[in-house]
Order: sequence, then C-alpha cells, then structure tokens
Amino acid sequence: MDKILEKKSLTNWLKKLTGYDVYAPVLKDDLWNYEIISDGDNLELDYLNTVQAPKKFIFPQVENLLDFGSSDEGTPEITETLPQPNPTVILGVRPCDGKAVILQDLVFGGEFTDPYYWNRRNATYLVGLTCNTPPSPNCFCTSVDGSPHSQEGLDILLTDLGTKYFVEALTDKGRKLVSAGQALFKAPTAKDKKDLEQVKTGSEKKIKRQIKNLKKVPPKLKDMFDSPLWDEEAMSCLRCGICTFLCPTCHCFDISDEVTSSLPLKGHRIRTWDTCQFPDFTMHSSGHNPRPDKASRLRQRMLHKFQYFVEIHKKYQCTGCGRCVSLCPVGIDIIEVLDKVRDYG
Amino acid sequence: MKKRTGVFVCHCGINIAGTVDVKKVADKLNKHAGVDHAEDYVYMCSDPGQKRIEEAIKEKNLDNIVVACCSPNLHETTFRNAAKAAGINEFQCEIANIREQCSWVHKDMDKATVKAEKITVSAVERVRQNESLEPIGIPVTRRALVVGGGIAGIQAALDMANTGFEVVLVERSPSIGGHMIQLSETFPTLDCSQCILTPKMVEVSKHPKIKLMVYSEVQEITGYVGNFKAKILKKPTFVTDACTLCDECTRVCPVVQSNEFDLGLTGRKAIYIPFAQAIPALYTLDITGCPGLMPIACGKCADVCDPGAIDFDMKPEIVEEEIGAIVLATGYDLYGKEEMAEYGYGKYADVMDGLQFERLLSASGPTQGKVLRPSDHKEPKEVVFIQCAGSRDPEIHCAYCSKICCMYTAKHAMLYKHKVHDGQAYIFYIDIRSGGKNYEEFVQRTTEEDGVLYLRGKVSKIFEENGKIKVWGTDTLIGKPVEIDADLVVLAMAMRPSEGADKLARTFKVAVDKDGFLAEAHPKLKPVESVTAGIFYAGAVQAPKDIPEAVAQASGAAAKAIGILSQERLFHSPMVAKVVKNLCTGCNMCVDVCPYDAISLEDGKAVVNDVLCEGCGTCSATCLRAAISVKNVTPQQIYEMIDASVGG
Amino acid sequence: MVNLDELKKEAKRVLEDGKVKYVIGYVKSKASNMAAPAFVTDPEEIENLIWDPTCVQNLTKFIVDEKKRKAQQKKPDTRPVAVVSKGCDSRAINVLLQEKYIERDDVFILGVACEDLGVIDEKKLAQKLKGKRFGELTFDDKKNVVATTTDGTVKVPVKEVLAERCVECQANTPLIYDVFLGEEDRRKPDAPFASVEKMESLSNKERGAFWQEQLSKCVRCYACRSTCPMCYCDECVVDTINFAVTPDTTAQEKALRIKWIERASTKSENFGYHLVRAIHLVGRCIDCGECERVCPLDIPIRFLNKKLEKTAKELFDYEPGMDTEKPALVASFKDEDPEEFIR
Amino acid sequence: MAEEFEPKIVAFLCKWCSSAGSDLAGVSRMQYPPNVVPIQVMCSGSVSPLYIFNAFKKGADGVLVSGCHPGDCHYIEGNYYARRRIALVKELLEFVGLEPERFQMSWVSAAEGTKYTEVIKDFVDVLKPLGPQSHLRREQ
Repeated sequence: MDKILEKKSLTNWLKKLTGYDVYAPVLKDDLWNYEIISDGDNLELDYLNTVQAPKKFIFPQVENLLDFGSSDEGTPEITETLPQPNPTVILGVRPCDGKAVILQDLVFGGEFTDPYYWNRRNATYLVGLTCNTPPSPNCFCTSVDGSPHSQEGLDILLTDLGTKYFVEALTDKGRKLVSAGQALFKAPTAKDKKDLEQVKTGSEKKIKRQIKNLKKVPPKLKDMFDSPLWDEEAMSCLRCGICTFLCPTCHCFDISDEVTSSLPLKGHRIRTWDTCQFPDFTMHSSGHNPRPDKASRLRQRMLHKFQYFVEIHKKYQCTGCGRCVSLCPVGIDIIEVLDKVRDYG
Repeated sequence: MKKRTGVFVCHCGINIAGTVDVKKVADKLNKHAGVDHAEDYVYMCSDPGQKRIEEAIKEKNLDNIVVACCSPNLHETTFRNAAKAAGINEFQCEIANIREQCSWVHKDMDKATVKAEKITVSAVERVRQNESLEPIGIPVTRRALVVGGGIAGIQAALDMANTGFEVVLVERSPSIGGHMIQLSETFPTLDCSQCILTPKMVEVSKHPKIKLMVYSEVQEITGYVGNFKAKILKKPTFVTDACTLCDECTRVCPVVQSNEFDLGLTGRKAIYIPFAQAIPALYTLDITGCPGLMPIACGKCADVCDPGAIDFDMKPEIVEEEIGAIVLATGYDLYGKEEMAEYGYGKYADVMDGLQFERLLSASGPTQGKVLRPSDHKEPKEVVFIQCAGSRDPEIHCAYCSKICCMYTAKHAMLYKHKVHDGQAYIFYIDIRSGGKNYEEFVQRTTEEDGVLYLRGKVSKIFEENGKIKVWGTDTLIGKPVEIDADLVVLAMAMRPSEGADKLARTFKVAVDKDGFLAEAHPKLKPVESVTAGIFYAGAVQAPKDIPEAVAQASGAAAKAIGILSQERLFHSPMVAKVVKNLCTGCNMCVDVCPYDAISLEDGKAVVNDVLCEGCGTCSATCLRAAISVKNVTPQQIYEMIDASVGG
Repeated sequence: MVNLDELKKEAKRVLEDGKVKYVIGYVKSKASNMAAPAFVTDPEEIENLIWDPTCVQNLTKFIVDEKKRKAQQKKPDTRPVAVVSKGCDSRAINVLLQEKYIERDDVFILGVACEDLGVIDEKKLAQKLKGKRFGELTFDDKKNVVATTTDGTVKVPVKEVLAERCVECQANTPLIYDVFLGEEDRRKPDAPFASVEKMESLSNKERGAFWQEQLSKCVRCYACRSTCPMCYCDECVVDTINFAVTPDTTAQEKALRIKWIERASTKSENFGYHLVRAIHLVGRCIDCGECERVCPLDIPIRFLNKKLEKTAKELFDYEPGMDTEKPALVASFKDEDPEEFIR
Repeated sequence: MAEEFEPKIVAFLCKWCSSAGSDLAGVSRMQYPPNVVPIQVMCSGSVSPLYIFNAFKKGADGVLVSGCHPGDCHYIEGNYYARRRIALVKELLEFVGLEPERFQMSWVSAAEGTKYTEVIKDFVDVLKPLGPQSHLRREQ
C-alpha cells in the first residue's frame, strides 16, 4: 500500500497514534538517540544515524527473566516476568537497522522461540526512512546485500521527496498505523512514483565505502582460524565492547542472578548483553578460556558474522551501518579487515 | 558443602532481655538460611550456658557458632574456648554484640529487637565464611633491650637480669643515673637520692647478665615480638679503656662548657667525667667544644695522657643486637626556657627550675649543698616557689598535671628552711595534690613545722628590680594581690617527654599521645604495654611519675617482658593478611602502607610475614586489585555484613 | 614544531639497530578522521607515521598490552618497544614506573612536545562547522585545521577546537623520554580545573540530576576502562568471572566472588561502576582524557577523574605521574592532611 | 498518620577505639536512636571505598566511618590513611550529587562514649529531613 504524506502532516499523523509510545531520533549533547516524543513538532528526520540501534527496544540490554526468593519458611518461590510492553512505534529507522531486526528474528525464532524477545518484537512497529544521503561516511550497506532503501524488517518505509514523504506500508502492522491517520494520506501520483525511484537509485550511488567480492570471504574464513592476520589486526584493539554493543545485529547475552536480599532471599535472574570482546566471554569456570586473547576475540567477531551465521542462515550477520567503524576508538575498520581476509594468502 | 551454623542468644538476665525480645531473635535466626540451631538462655557465659553451647555443637554437628551477647572484649575468649572444647576451631565462633551496642542504649523493644536481629545475622554471615585458624608460633630470642638508664630503666634491667635473662641497657648520655642521680633528697622520706641510687648503678655495671652501652642510641628496630633486631649507634668517646682516671686531661683542657649534670649552674671541660659516681667511670671527649679533634689545633689532653688513652680517630660504631622484648624508659625533660619566658626563666639568673634547685641543695652540687643564689652567691632570704609552671594550662602550655611538682616543691621549701632558718619560703599553687603514701603528712609538715607560706593563686608578673625578683600574684583565698620581693624564684616546671621521644616512637613503631608521651595499649588494663607487642614502658616516658611509681612500672614492664622471654615459643593472632598472588601486580602500595613492615615484594608479588602482621587491613583497603585481605575480615564477609545491616 | 622527518629518522634508527622490538606510533586512519595506532616492525613502514593534532590516543596503553603479551609467551623477546609519547602519555608511563608495573628498560620513549597546541576534539570541530559533514582533515603551517566539507574547505585555528584536556593540560612536554622532539614548553594553564569548577558551582541537587541523566546512558561497553593505561588489573571489579583461578581455587571461593557491581546497566550499577573507576584512578589518572573521548554515549566521565585530581592537588598537594619515586597518593599521608570534615 | 521516616545507617567502627567507645556508651547506659547497625572492622584504615559505595547501593541512608583520633591508632597510622581515603571518597560522592550529610567520618576514642552517642544522635537528626537515599540505591 503506497501513500503520500505531506511533511507538515507528519505531526498530525503521530498525534493520531494514540495508545502507542512513539520514539524518534532526538539530538541531545551532540548525539542522536531515540527518545519518546510527546508530539512531533520539532521532529528532525534528516539525521545522522543514532548511536544505538533500535535493537535495544526489542532486545534490551537488561531483561528480567524471573524473580526468585524464598518465604520465611524457606520455600523457594519463582515468578516468571515476561515483558508486556506498550505498542511502540519507532520512527525514522534506517533500513540497515530494520534489516538487522530480521537477522535477530532468525536467532530468537526458529526451533526455540524466545518469548521475551517476541513479546517485545510483536509490540514494536518500525517506521523506516530511506537514506537519501548516507547517514555516516562509513555506511556500506550495499556491500552486504542491503541498500539505503531496503524494506526488510520495516513495517513502513518513508522516503523523503522534498515536501512530502512517500509512504510504503509493507506489513499489516504498517497498514494499521497508516489507517490510524487515514485522512492525512493521499494516493501517490505517477510523478511521485518516478521521484521515488530516482531517489532510491540515487541513494545507492552515494554509498562511498565498498567491500568488493564479499562472497569470497566466507569460504576463505574457513581456513583462516589460525591465521596470524588476527594478531596483526587486533594489535590496537582495546577489548572494549563498542563494536558489538552498538552493532544492530550482535545478540550474544549472558544470564546472571542478582541477589537483592539474603534474608529473606530475594533476587532476579537477568539477561544482559554480552560481547565476544570482553575477557570473560566464554571463560570457563576452570579458569580456561578458549579465546584467551584479543586476536581470538576479533576473529570470533569476524567468523560469527561472516562464516558461522552465513553457514546457518545464509545471510551475513552485518547490515553495513558503519557504527563499529566510526566509533572504534582506535580505528579498527571491519571493511579493511574483510578486504585483507579476501586478499589473504 | 553446606555449613551448619548455631546461634546462641543470651538474656544476660534482664540486661539484654529487658530491651530485646531474645526469643524473637532466636526464632528469626532459626529461620535464617543456613542456621541449623538457635536458642536463647539466661546467662550464656555461665557454666550451664557454656555447656549448652558445647552440647549443641556436638549434637547438631555445628560447623560454626554465633553468640549474641555482650561485647566481644568481654566473653569472646570464653565462648571461643567453649567452641574449642566442643571440638571446633576457636575461630568458628563470632560474637554479636547486642548488649553494649544494642540493649543498653535503646528503650524501644521492637526497634531494639530488629536491630539485635540485624547484628546477629551480620555475625552469622561473617562466621560462615571464617577460616579455621591456628595461632602462629614463633621462637623467642631470650634477651631484652632496655632503652634509658634512669631509675626506671635500671630497675627494669636489674629485675630481668636477676631473673636470669640477658639485658642490653642503652643510655644516650655518658653515664646511667638519669634525673634521679641529680636529685638531692627524695620525698617524703628525705632519703639521699644518690645514696639509694648508686648501689643500683654499681649493680648494673657489675651484673654479668647486663650489657651496658652508654653514649649510645638505638637507630633502628626491625623484627617483631620475640625476635627484634636493634641497630645501636655507639658514639665515639675518643677515650679508650686504657684510661686510668687520673684526671690530668681535664686539668689541661682549655675548653669550658656548660655542665649538664649541674644543669648549667657550673662548667666542665670538653673532656670530662659526668660526675664523681658516674657509671661507667669513663671520660668522654665532647667534640661539640673540642677544637676540632685536630692534634695540631690543641691535643693537650693527649699530650698529658700517660697511658695514651686519647684516640682522636675513634669512629662511631653500629652494634647489632638481637632481643625478644623491649622496655622503653627514656624518661622526661623539664619544660624549657623558651616556653616559660613569662616567668623570666632564662632571662634572670635567679629564676631557676626545680632540677637546678635540686643541684643547689645537693651536697655534690655546685655549692656543696649551701643555698646560694646564682647571681651573687648570697643566701636568698625570700624564696618564691611557683607550682604548675607550664602544667594545667591548656591555653598556652600543657593541659595535663605533671603530678610530682606539688610534692617536690614542698620538699624544696622544707629543705630550704632546714638550711636557711631565717628565710621565708612562699609557694604559689592551684591545688595541692598529695595522693600517695605519707605524702599528705609530708605537705602538712612543710606548712606546720617549717612555716612555709602557701598562697593559692597564680603569678601574673615577674621582673627584676634593685637586685630583687619582684613577684606579683594573687592570693585567691583572701582575694588580694600579693607582691613579694624575692631573692630567688624556683619554677616547678611541667614534665614533658624527653627530647626525641617522637623519634623514639617512630623508631619503635609505638604510638604517642596528644602530649607526646608514649601511648599505652589500654589506659586501664594495659598501662605498661605499648600498642606494639613486645614493647613495654617504664617510668615517665609514658606519663609524669614519681620515683616509686616509675620503679613499680619498671618492675611491671620487666615482669611483662619476662612473660615473653620465659616462653619457648610465642603465639600470634592468625588473623593476618593473605595475598592472592594471581591478582597482585607488585605495585608496592601495601608495602608502603603497612605500619609493621610486614609486607615485602618477592619476584614482583607481595608476600606477608605472618609473624609481623597485626591484621589491621590497611593494605586491603589500599590494594587496587583486591589482592590482599585479612583472614576472617575479608571483603566478602564485610559485603555480607553490609547486606545484613541494611537489609529488611 | 616537532619535525616529523626527525621523528621518523629516530624511529627508523632504533628499529634498524634492532634496539627495539617495534615502534608504536600514529598513522592515518581510513575509518576515522582521528589517527590510528600503528605497530611498526618493518623500517620501511616508518614512512607512514604521522604526528599532528589528530594523534589522540594514549599509546601507553599498548605498553601495558605488551607486558601482558610477554607474560603469556614462553620465550618472550625482551627488547623494549619504542613508543611515541605526548606529555600526558609520558605521565602515564611515569605512573606505570611508580607502580613498578614496567621497568624503565621496557620502553624506549620518543617524546613529542605538544607545544602550544594539543589534540583536537572532533565534536568541537563539528560544532564549529555548524553541522556540515566533513571529510579529510589536514593541518597548515599556521596552526589551522583544514577540513574538507560538502561546501569546500574550511580553516579553523586548532586552538579553537582543542580537546578540553589539552586546554587544561599540566604537561604539554614529556616528562620522561629517550629522544625528545619539538620545543620544550613548560607552560601551565591559567585555569587547570575550570571545567570541574563549573560543575562544582552547581548545587548538589543539580549535580545529582546531571549525573543521574549522564550515567543512565552508560551501556557498560567498558571502552573507558579498556582505553585507560592505568586500568591494567588482570581482574576488574565489574568482571563477572574470577580470573584469578588457580588449581587450588575451590568452587566455593569462585561462588563467593563478590559482585560489588552487577552486570545490569541499571542506574545504581552504572553509578557503582563509575564511582569505583574514579576512586580507583585517584592519584593515578594523568588526564589523557581518552576515557571520555572513546565513550560512544558521550558521558563526560573525565569530570570524575578531574574532580579527584583537583581534590588530590588541593588537599594533599599530589600530582599523579610527576614523580616516580614518591609513594602513591593513597599509600601515603601527611600529619597535616585536612580533617575538618571529620567530627 | 504516616510513620516517621527512620534512616538506616551503616557504621564502620574500628575495633580498638570507636567500637570500644560505643561499648562505653552502652556500659554508661547512654541512649541513642537504634537506626545504626555497627560493623566492627579492625581499623578505619581497612575501610575500602567499595564498602561505602556498596552500603549506599544496598539502601543505607547514611554511612559512618569512625576510627581512633590521629596519633591514637592501635595500628599506629591506619587512621591517617583512612583520613586521606575517606576525604577523597567524600569529595567524589558529593560531586556526583549525594547529599554531603549522608556520609560522615568521626574520631571516637575508647573513652568517648558520650561523643559516640552525640555523633549518632546528630546523624539521625540530620538524615531524617532528607528522607530515603535513592541517589545510589539499587532500583527496587
């Protein structure tokens, strides 16, 4: 279902979305982040991508799995705490981040579905925005089977056509949002459609960074487990979690118990983000760690994204958002690393 | 494996049970995870109470226990022994103080009960992580070191030597004897001070078990109770053993210096013997006055010395001694000239301190015992004694009472009257403190038999006019100003720790109190012990004292030291710091903070000497890597205790 | 001015002589406008080294890395590594020496003077360019940064976009070095604690609200910890797992490991983490400011360290990294340390 | 009527002076509010900043560290290290917006039962109007 929404009507549409929590990118202290907005008056959608991907809405950094405790008599008590979130609209999602949600679905769905994830996932409405100009100099979505106007994972895709948005409602959830403000939407004209195509094609060309022949990488990686390349590339790595925590597709987590009171016993079992870059990732209780140094951790990140995930799901576990490149404190560049892998040997 | 904990809540009659619902506490603890047994009883410390604990430990197979009762300072040992008797390690017993820190300080029963529960849970959480520990045994070097050769040091040395232990007695001046040898007579008996002291000095010098080191100072102490090592500096006297005491050298010596023994009332030569009965009887060349140890510059003494006993090349020597216990007896000094300028002390020749007056009275003194004032050698007819010169004056001088001045001033006035029958003695005082056997009677005699005038009040001004010392003061009893044209003024100066006491404290790692005296381990129950195990105090080094008190404390300190020296092995608290080697990065911070030098770095990792460590835990709070902590007060335990204290 | 050719010459010399294992310096980054650390073993590659106000990283961190790497190796190459070191970075080396973490012989220091400049703050530059996106940065000889933007090139004086740490710098010339390049300039800033003082002037409530907001942003990626050369503990208070296990570590000991700070990135735990980090660095932080620069959420964490640096200076006259022989701030005291706050 | 707010105070008392001083307050039957739960440590010098942060996190409304007067430390100088460390912690906590009144240090000797009593009374008085500490407290 394709529609046209005048830019000046955007606010009115958002006002019609009663019963939803609406988040949009907001600039604060020089950073873009999704914040809940009460009205759309100062909405600015021509934004550099947010520091944190919308992943935090569906797979939050901390998820309470259950509460435990014991009564005065010592009987154990366990309460499952499945989240029941409000329907949440996230406005202005970049196509790369939308696609990332699809990749997350593969992990949390399938044979074992994760109810915590899906409760949040089903309550989240992703309204995407075509990147007319790349929101980061390090965008490389086109190299990883994506594009600046990819519809994957999105419920609606908005494309900026100057004074109006071209609105593509892609799912039932998307159509539901459009129908909430039905009167504000018009049918697109043929020119609108032509303009849309032009913007979309133009947007792809603006993506400067490329990884050529990425498909050569996964098979290559198979033989590079013991390569000295990892040592070289990881020399400057600090072992921080920026690349993975800010990655829209990284999904590793850890489960721990937080005891809040010992008499009577009370606590929570929580799930938190984990990252292969931390020294305690895959640390065994014996003290042995199969990934003892930063080289093996960088390798793990590359292999997970471009070998294991590809083997299992036939997709790269990377959407080319460029966050890990731009935000790495020491300039480790996933594009450069992949180039080297491709040309290795 | 799950540990089984028992809790025993004491009623202490109504002392605890009156404010804390002890049954409720026991009930609550019974439900606490990990507690397998909790009961209350009227007096846990009684024999039946202890028996209950022992039986419960055995019957319920308890691994550890908490007794909720009075302060651990009182019955911790009792209950730890009970635990031991029941077959568990003594360190598997902790005390929850619910009396001093709870029932006695609160009235609201509900709130006090909740607090008592928290305190008890806190102790339970602690004991559950206690390690079983055994006291650390250490061999003992069975020799003692006494620092200071005054009456206290002499007494302590003799007591220990006579029990059969070797003693090293170190004195920094050329002779032992201290201040007591300077005194004329002693109150209240008027014994001749030298007559009663010199036999003891001789005994020291002849004693086969005493190694006397005069003109020496302890420079460094390392080690720990039972195993100290001392580095002692022997200053050069420049006179060898060949000396025959012929005294020719002093005759020819051209340098005259102030005589310390007479407190500057007379002079002595640069080469000298401190006083006639000096022990050891040895000459010393004082290089502060000698023209440079250059035989070319002077060398007269060497020229006349037949046996050739003058050795200008004598060098300072460091002697190392191993000892097991230490008695510090470095005594006192009088408040100095600079501090008492308002009384003209140091400005007018006829204003003197009590010790100088002792020398005037002494038969061996500069005037052979005749009372003649320094300025013109005339017999003073009006003498004013001022008590509390510097004492009991928190605003500008010392806050404390110097304790002996009331008595020695009375003695001074009495002896003066005995020598100058037509003279008049006045004593300005604040209060007369004459506690002590026959002391009060002595003071009474001074007023009644010797007609000394006691004036209650302070002196406001002292100045010289027409050869007289004008003393202006107030007699607060009649409320009128008093003006006396005195011939001589004697100040009962405050006593203070002898010079260098602060350095001494640092060298020996003992504490000083706010007045600079060495601080005892406990003001009531450990008056001769320092905070460092194996170091004891004798005499005025700890606080102002008179002779019998100093002697008594010296014997006490000797007995305490003997208590250590007579052991084959000593036992030391095993609650010492422990290093997690893997975490240690060798940053040296724990080494820097350890007050006992108990930590050192070996191969870049901290290592604790269990015997030196006192378990204070300063290292543990300083360590950035959590690599060091004190056994049985570990951060894990504190973590749980915080939980218990805040929780609920 | 630091002569880059001179720097390269010195670096090449020690490398060719075999005196050092490798040279740690800065090279241009493809991914970022800021320089990237480089580890040069091939003398030919020395040519790639750069020195300009984009050289932000504190390379001392990699000396710590090298020490850890050596500890893992059976037969480590014990030659020193050469490192390009700014004034602030050299203070970090001093702290490592003071804490006996490294030996002086472990490192060959190529000291570079920042003179009257320092490093630039990308965010300040972005503000100057009023949101214009910029590409490559170059520097002209008039101490300007030249930015290529969508509307052509823009010149901004470097001084106007200096990082706050450089404005408040206490050591713009290395304190310790084997080779020194540039002009020695021991200037002291007029207001070394201006930014902290501004924070202090707020009310307690305002500061509370400020930190509540800032610290709740933290995602605990630990970049601040990871980039800090002083954070060299093998096991960190926030690690959930005990690294100090030995064959005789019991299961109970592992289980009893205290979780002073939980893994959840909730407000209280974030406060816990940042408070511990700050107090852990007191008397050790030399204000290289990297923790704040690397923070992806722009939390002004440098404030916490700077505040304690100020306190240590004012109360105890202690300046970290200035003297390698002194005992550490918290491992020493003076009789006259203030105690007015104690009742 | 709502129940009056009762602040929870964790007090780290050194074994030799402050704990003994609080014992003396007990022996002398001095009265003070029951809001404080003492934790006896060997020396004020052993109180790690972690203990203080942790007590606040666990919900303490006030934290007290008390040791021997300078010069009186049973361990000679532990309290001097404590003085320096606590000063730094106090500055930091105030900087991040904890009310300064919530974290206090005192010197209480074994003879100062009265002083201990006053310290606790005043602490409780100053905490009551502040209400519960939520700044560093773990979310409920």
